[in-house]
Amino acid sequence: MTEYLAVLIFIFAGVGIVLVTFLISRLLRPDHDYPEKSLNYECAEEPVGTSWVRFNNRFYIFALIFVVFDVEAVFLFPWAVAFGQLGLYALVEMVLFIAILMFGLFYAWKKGVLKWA
Amino acid sequence: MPVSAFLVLAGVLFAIGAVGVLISRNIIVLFMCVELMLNSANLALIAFSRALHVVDGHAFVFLVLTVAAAEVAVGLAMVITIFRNRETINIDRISILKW
Amino acid sequence: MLEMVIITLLKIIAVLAVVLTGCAYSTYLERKVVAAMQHRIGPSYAGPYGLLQPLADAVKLMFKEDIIPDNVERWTYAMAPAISFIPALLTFAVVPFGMDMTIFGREIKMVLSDMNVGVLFVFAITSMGIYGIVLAGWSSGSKYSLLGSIRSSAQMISYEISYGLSIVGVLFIANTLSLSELIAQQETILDWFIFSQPVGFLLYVTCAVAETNRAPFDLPEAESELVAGYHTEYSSMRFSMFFIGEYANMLAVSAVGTVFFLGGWQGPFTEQVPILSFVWFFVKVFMFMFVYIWLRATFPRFRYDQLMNFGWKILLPLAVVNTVVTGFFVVL
Amino acid sequence: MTLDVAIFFISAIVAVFGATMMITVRNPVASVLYLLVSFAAQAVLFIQLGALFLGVVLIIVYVGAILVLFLFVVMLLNLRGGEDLGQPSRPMSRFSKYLIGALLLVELVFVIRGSAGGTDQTVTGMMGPVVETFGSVQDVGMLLFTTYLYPFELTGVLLLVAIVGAVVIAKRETEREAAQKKQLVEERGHSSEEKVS
Repeated sequence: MTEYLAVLIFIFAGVGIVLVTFLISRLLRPDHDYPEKSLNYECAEEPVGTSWVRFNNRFYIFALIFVVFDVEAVFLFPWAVAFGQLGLYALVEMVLFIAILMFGLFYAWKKGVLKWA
Repeated sequence: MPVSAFLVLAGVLFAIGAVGVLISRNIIVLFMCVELMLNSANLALIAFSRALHVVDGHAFVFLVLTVAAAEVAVGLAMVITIFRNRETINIDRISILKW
Repeated sequence: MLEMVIITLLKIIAVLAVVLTGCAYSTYLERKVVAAMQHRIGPSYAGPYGLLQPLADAVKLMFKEDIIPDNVERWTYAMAPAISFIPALLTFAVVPFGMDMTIFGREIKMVLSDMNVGVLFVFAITSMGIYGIVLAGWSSGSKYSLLGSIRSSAQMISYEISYGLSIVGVLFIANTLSLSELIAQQETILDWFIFSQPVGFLLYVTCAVAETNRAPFDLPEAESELVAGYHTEYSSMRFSMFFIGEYANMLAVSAVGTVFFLGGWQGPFTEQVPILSFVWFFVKVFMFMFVYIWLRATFPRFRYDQLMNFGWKILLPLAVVNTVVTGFFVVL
Repeated sequence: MTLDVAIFFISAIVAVFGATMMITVRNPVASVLYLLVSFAAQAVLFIQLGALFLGVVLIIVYVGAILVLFLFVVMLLNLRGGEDLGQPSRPMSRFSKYLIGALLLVELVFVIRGSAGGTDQTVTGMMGPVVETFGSVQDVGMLLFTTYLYPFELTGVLLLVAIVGAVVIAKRETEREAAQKKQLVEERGHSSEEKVS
């Protein structure tokens, strides 16, 4: 538990550092704001339109396959650690598990959703 | 700390999730409420594990996490398709099964 | 109890000091090394050999005006730099900087938190690094930022899996998730996991470079098309938070890679002179950083489709195959 | 002991606060972030309950993957909280929804409190000490790959189904988009030719 408590304190220390630097900078920096300054940067032109564009859902497919494989990776960690006690038996069942998921990856591959056109 | 304190907390979180499902019209928030409810069940499982000194509950939690991931993956794919077809994330507008 | 709290606080201060100095001087190192590789001199005015350059940069950024565009989402815009910086810092909570030492009669571990799931912790923290980028891009209200952050986050998630899988091979051999345990198992140079896991090491380095959005995988920052990617709209200290965060990330993956594959603080004569373990550790991390900078000076930027294809169609299958093959070797 | 109580109450309050804010704010990105806060607090509770491994896994899977996916969808659809969510529901209907939630909560507490007539000390008593390795990766791993092997392999199939399902849904979408684009290009090409002639 103490190990985790130390991390918790460390998080607060990190937040503290960030806040302190922001505070110092706030005290030091100048502030001459005028309307043109608070426009979005667009290579010194007047911004055209908004950034409210919608993206291609190819990005989404990648995020989705990522979630599934992230779960797979999380399963692999206890497996790798318990491996010493389980031996070949564990290997076979994990190969099966990986094979099932790799089939999914290759399915996505064959369907062409992994291709970046 | 008594284990029941954790169980009550799990109950509170579950209830918040349930209320969220009922009052939310935004389909994405609705999904997040489902996740919250799933995780409150996880909290209860772990609390019981702790009370009974067995790790079986931990294995269940692992499986629940997987189910949650799969559910979100397919669910959000559907949300995207619905949004592109009907330009809405209001679940009251998505009342017919065919589009 | 009180003693433990004091020791922990001292450790936290030490870690923060080392990491922040490390970040500052990584920027100096990068500029000097790249300059040397391109037959330039690099920073040379501030202090001898320009050694005070990082300090000068920090002071300069402190004095810069903080410009917040009108159409940003205020809260997320303000938080994003901190969110991208703190996870980078957190990794160092579990990295052992040196061997256990006895100071004033107390056995002190040279690690802030020697948790037994340290590897998973590192993985968890790495996966949180994406938030700062996504939020910065989304809240800036600028096209460049949004494009840069979408690209960057897609790239990070594409390489994160391979990043995680590249170390599973090591875990097989070591059968532990504790970082200090991993180091203890790499006592002599031949025990280093780089020799039993060469493919894993290469995968790790590649994914680490991609995860930290560094050249040749620095598409999110592609100056020519995206200005500066997700932090286009940031200035002053907020910008420098992203900047420090990037270098802290590089240092973090270097330190973790050192622990996984290069034996951490292990090296000759550490038994006689325990303080030498720090030196070995920093030398190894420095080598890692040097490779980073070398890569930047050498390779041109990838094209986006190449990057995604490389991540999903080459690295991921390779990482999986490496894991399974290692498994077979360990069993037989 | 007091530290234990303090950690519990702070985490519990943060978890409940995050959850409540998640369902009340309009901006979906803020929703995701509040849920993140809630999950982080719950991870602390997991660790406090001795589930050291699962606390970290919760962060990896939920915060590192699932919430990122949510954030991605919000970004891809570019939802900024200004979407039309229809008329606000009538006060009665809203009240009844809260009432249902409250009743559910009361019932749950009742069940927990009343388990074995309130005499079951494993639940209502103080948590006893556990062995040092409780909840370690080895334990969970062993259990997962021996006793719960069958459910484990089934989750593999479930994940496969998730990939296939999502690919099919998104694939159709991509094809339609490509067709639209092609049509658009053809139309444009047509008009430009006309101009030339």
